[in-house]
Amino acid sequence: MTNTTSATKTESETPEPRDYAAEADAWFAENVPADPGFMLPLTFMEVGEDRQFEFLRAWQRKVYEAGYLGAAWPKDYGGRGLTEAHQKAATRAMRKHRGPILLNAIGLNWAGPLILDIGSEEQKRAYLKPILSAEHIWCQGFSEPEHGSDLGNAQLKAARDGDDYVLNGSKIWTTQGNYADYMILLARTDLAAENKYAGLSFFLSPMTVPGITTRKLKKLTGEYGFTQTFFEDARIGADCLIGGEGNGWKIAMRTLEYERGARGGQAGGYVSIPPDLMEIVDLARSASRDGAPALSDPVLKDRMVGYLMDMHALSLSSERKRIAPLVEDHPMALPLMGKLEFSELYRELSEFALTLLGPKAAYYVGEPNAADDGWWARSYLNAFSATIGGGTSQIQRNIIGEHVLGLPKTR
Amino acid sequence: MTNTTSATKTESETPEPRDYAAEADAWFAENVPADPGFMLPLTFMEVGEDRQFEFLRAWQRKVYEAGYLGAAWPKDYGGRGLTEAHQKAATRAMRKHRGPILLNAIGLNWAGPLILDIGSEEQKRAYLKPILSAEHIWCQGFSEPEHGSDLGNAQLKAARDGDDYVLNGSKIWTTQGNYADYMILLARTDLAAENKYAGLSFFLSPMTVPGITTRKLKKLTGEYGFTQTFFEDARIGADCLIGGEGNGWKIAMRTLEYERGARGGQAGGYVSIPPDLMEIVDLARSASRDGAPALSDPVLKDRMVGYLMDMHALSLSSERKRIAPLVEDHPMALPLMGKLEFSELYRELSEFALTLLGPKAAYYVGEPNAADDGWWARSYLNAFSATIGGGTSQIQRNIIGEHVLGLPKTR
Amino acid sequence: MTTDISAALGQMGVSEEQADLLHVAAQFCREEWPPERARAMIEEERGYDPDLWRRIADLGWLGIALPEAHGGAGLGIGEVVPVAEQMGRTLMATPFLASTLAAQLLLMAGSAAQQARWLPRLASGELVGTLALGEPGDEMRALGENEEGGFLVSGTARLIEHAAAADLILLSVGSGANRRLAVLETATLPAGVLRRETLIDDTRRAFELTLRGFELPGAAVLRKEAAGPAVAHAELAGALLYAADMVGGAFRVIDYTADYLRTRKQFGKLIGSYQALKHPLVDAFIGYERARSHLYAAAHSFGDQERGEVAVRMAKAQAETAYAYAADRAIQFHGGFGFTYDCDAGLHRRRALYDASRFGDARTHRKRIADMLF
Amino acid sequence: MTTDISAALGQMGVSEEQADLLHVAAQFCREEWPPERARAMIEEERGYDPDLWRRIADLGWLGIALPEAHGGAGLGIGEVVPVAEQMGRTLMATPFLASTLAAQLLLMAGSAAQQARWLPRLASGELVGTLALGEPGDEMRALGENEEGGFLVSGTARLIEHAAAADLILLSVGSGANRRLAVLETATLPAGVLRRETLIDDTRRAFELTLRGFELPGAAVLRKEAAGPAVAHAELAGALLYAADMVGGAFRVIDYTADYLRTRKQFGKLIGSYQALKHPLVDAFIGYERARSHLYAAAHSFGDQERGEVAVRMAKAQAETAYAYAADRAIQFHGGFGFTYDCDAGLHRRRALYDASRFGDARTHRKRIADMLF
Repeated sequence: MTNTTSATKTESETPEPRDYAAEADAWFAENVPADPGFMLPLTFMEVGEDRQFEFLRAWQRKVYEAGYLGAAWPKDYGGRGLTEAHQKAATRAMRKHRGPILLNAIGLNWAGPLILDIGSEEQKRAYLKPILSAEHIWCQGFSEPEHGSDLGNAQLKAARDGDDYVLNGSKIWTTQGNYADYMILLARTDLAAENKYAGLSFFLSPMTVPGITTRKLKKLTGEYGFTQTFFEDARIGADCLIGGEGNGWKIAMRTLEYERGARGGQAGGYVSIPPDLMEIVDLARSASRDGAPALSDPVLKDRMVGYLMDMHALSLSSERKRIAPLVEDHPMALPLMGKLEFSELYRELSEFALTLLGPKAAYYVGEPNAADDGWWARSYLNAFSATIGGGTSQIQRNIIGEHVLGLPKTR
Repeated sequence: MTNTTSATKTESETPEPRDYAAEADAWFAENVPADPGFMLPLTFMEVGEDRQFEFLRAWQRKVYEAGYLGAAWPKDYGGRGLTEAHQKAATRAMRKHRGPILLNAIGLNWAGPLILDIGSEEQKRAYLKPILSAEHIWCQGFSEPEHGSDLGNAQLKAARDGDDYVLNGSKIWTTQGNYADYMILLARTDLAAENKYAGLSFFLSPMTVPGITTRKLKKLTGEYGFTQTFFEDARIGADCLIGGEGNGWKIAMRTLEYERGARGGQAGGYVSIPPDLMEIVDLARSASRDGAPALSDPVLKDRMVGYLMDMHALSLSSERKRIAPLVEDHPMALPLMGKLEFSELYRELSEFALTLLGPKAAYYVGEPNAADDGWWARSYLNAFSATIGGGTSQIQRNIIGEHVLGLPKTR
Repeated sequence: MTTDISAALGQMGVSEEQADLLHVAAQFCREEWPPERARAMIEEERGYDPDLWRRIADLGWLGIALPEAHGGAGLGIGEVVPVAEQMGRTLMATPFLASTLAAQLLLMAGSAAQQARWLPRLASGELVGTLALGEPGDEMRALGENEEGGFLVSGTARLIEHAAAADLILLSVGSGANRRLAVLETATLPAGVLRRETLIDDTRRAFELTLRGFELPGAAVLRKEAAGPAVAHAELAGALLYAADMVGGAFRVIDYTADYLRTRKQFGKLIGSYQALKHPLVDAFIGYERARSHLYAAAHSFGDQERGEVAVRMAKAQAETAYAYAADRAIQFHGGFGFTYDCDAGLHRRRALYDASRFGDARTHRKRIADMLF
Repeated sequence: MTTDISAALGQMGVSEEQADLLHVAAQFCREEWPPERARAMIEEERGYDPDLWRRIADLGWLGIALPEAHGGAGLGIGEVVPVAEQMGRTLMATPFLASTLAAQLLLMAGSAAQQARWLPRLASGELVGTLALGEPGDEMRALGENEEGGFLVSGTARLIEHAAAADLILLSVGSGANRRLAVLETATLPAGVLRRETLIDDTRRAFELTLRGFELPGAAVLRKEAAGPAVAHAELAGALLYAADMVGGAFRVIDYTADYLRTRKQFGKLIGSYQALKHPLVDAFIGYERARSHLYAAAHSFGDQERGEVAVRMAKAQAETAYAYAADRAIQFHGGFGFTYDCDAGLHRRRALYDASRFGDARTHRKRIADMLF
């Protein structure tokens, strides 16, 4: 596929979703790349090596140019001007043919929807298309070393100085921080604000100005994927501000809603690949424990039934949440529960997979004797990124308890 | 056995513990009563019917008169003046021959040790022997309806009036309140004290004065065993005070230590019979599920292994806690954990037993078709008395977290 | 998930009729069966209210899953689920489940004449039905079969819900290929053959039936070849409807506990602000939502040859797990009050145990799922 | 508990020697192996410190469970437990467990001459031993046995700890009645037969050994009839010592996490005051204390024919459960820092996985216990 094809497509009239779906199916069947010979990240937070980064960047560009990313975004900004239904069909095809993840997660699911929603015309023209094509990689600057989940306490300073803001401070858990061109940044513009939230503003900050440096963080898994990002008198233009001074908290909360899919505007595709229970079933069939397949042990089989039930419940719930009569008691329950359930189940399931391995659980990624190249141990350790990041599971339970069950706030 | 025998025994010289143990063994082998034809309580909190009360009262008197209760208490106050080792041997024999529980739990384990420890000579002479002989039944008045676990907030008022205190208020969860002759009572003597604890005093209060009434509480199990106790201008003598005005909190904490066995002074015997895993194994052998014994199911068998390990760990820990080199890191850990672990395990184990029953889990106490006369369901429901009473499991975890692991207080 | 397993899993969906029934039943049960009525009914020997029964009948709920030709609505058991769920929420006590399942046996195994005779009167609520399917190894026995297919029955059947109030008992006799189903008219029974059993769930009624050479006429016996499939169908339907009852109960006991946690203070704080109570209640709620998803998937997939069985078994297993945990924690979190008979948490825990025991408990269903899928 | 089962359960007790070793080892490990040393060792290819090894040898710990005649202390494997536990607390990296277990194989199956030749030098730490017992269905094979009992060995053995540093590998060849044990002197091995394996636990070293027709002289082969019992003994001893390592690790990771919870603030409060962290840490601690009780009961009962096996299996199973849970929660409760390689919680979680995999994991041991007792 080439730019020409893409151009042709965007010129054509709006295709029927059904035709578009068939096209997408055919395209992904043909174009999903072969195993590159190195391990591909399962989530956008696991891009730890340059070759992974380059491979995934090329893949995203290819998907975009073929017309299967940003399908519902306006044509003027690089989208195809189609509907959400079209994009969903393309994403389904991508999933069906097991395409790799899309790289530019923060751009596609956080920054892009925000700019579409409240950005200026200049911002839309400057940023949206390069987000889709992976020309500009975006990262996110919310967490700080001393205030992990406590975003309202962000202390990085953005001091107005003429036409610039001068940034000082540090952010942590910057996914792809070492590759990113831009950052959505939560910073403190008013030290004297009446409450901590009112002092925050939101920026679309370049990462390439002097004074911004990154340090790669070695993860639990022994791999990379995040940086700590340092700001020392880094100057960015005042036009990087979005939403007006003092509205940073509100905007940050809004981006969380895009990310959760609770508002529209996401570009499409997926940025992580969930664990597949069938792969664990296969593992249980092949793993030898005490000279017999793990799956011949009724106790392990029963645990598998439990995980199957839980996984399937999640997938049923994600359909049920759109069926109004079945969610009337607590309409927000299923959307608010998703992150907690999914991330915890992912962790448990990966941990369970390790218990199938017997002696081979001693091995790790890179070891030829390891089952599935150490995949399961890595998957288990990586699972903590989701039970900790984006509000820990403990905080998720507070949110559900307070916002769904109406329990008093934990102080 | 008669009073004569008892008299003879107490006159005799101090027997060797080994001889005493052999004697006790022989006595219990002979004297443990036959099944009375009605269900006997497994704990002192389950005495719900008069016939149970009378039966257990007679049993305690008999054990006392034979010389196997209060063996380590001084002769002057009705004990035998022997050592803790003697009493332990007697208790072991009682357990070995599966004697029923001793009834007068609050007297034997709370009030008695307290009076021995800090009571006046008059109090010792008046109260100790009748506690052992079950002539005086004691109950405990700590909890109040509005402050379940929050003893420091006790509001029952004891107002000094000449030589009397006048009591007004209410206590709840009074075990055997409808049978008791005396109560250890935590009451507020000073409404203006600088902190809530300093306003509390401790009384050895008669239950038989005008103005004290009880109402039986129907338990979760459908049975009885506790009362709510009401005080309306009930007058008790000022000599009922123990430990001095304003020292009630300190003394209450002290009684908890006797009760937990963390200080000596308990009269001996046991006031509850723990669940026996072997009975569950027997149940699993006999219970039919889908036409086969429950124990033939490897999943249920594995769960049984888990419970066996946990039960056995508890029994090992209760020995380990006395072996200094093995508890040096956290000497208070095992003593503080016992209540939580035991009560939770009891609940889980009883609940597990119910899952063995299949269709018969539909039945309850009194139903001829029920397995073991509905014992397991009753046992499970009764288990909550221990996970809730005496500080809920949630509070126990606070205590362990704060006092053993040194974590900051939950506010 | 690859196709081999996913083709056996329930799918989500809801019919218009289900949605309507859900709304109507929610309001009806809430209004007709406030907590104090559930409590009051415990003390009544009969264990249900005939006036309420008549009103349920008038709503057409007894015929939901019966053909229109017999006075029913022509829908499926999946459409009974919302009603059963809402009844579960209020701990409503009626022979609704028993009578619905008895009618299903007649529908599956009755001759045309038997169906015509009984189904309209079961659909209208004029008659109350119940069923006695027996346990493996402990079946009713048949003796002296005559030419019309009648026989003498001996043995004991247990846990027959509302048998004393029922007009018909759909009785299973024998086992395996020799199993037969018969319509036992309770009016024809000798005195003293029914004994009320003591149940863990005080809000329900069940009876033991002992027969010694009781004569069943041939006209009472259903089509022999249909007995096995009919029982399998009724057992699956029973598992589904008791799952619905449990899902309803789980909702209610969580709600009841959340209420308490919002208002009760201890150590000067609302106890719901303590994470030690809040987080487990959230976990209970998550278990409930999972159970409800399984329930409605099973209701939607019940008639699907490929998916129905696994879907129902998952629903029953998850409902038991969720309800048991929610009610167990509810007792604990009510503290001292939770340990009294006055606290509804106990009623729910006891109902959860009862419902779990009917039509296969979680372990049974999980075992079957493992055998079917892995 | 009735006698049938309780006679098979471990009993609590501690010898004077155990108590002494516990004190000495606690101090030694704490002083010699602070966290930064554990970290630094990860980067070193060899994976242990020969100077420290010498000091351990000087303390006599390599001979604890060897007879005095061979320079040992004449105690049992139960006396090695306190040392292994304290090493586990500090994540100390040495061939101590491997060498101890190798010596046990020699002790159980070596001829008098073989014992006399090797045991004193293993006891003194002059030689480092390790062992390769193989997995069912994947054993080393023997070919061309000669009159002296020597043979050619082919095949691959895996997870041989510290093989590159070891002087002796106690190698299992064949299976069942044909199993033999041999003392393989690493100095005699051709180049390139060892490959370092990548382990989940970075603090450990293990190797794969591939032999193609390597000639083992008869003098290297241990008493054939003793091979089976010796392996069974070493596997039980291995389970016990890895359980000790895990119990030590569990203690440390809980302590490390409690420290963090006492000092880290979030939302303006010390995070340890939140019950959502406090209570699970207490549960982890309870799991640890249970594991420690099982551990010392197993150490006490190891030599007891009736009780040893069940006691050890319980200790290993409970240690795995406790350590895994404690380390998993430790990662979670350290929040973002927990997800970095710099946080020790991760080292512990990875060690827990490694230790679990050695000498039977919890599921394996629980299955055996079920088979033995029920």
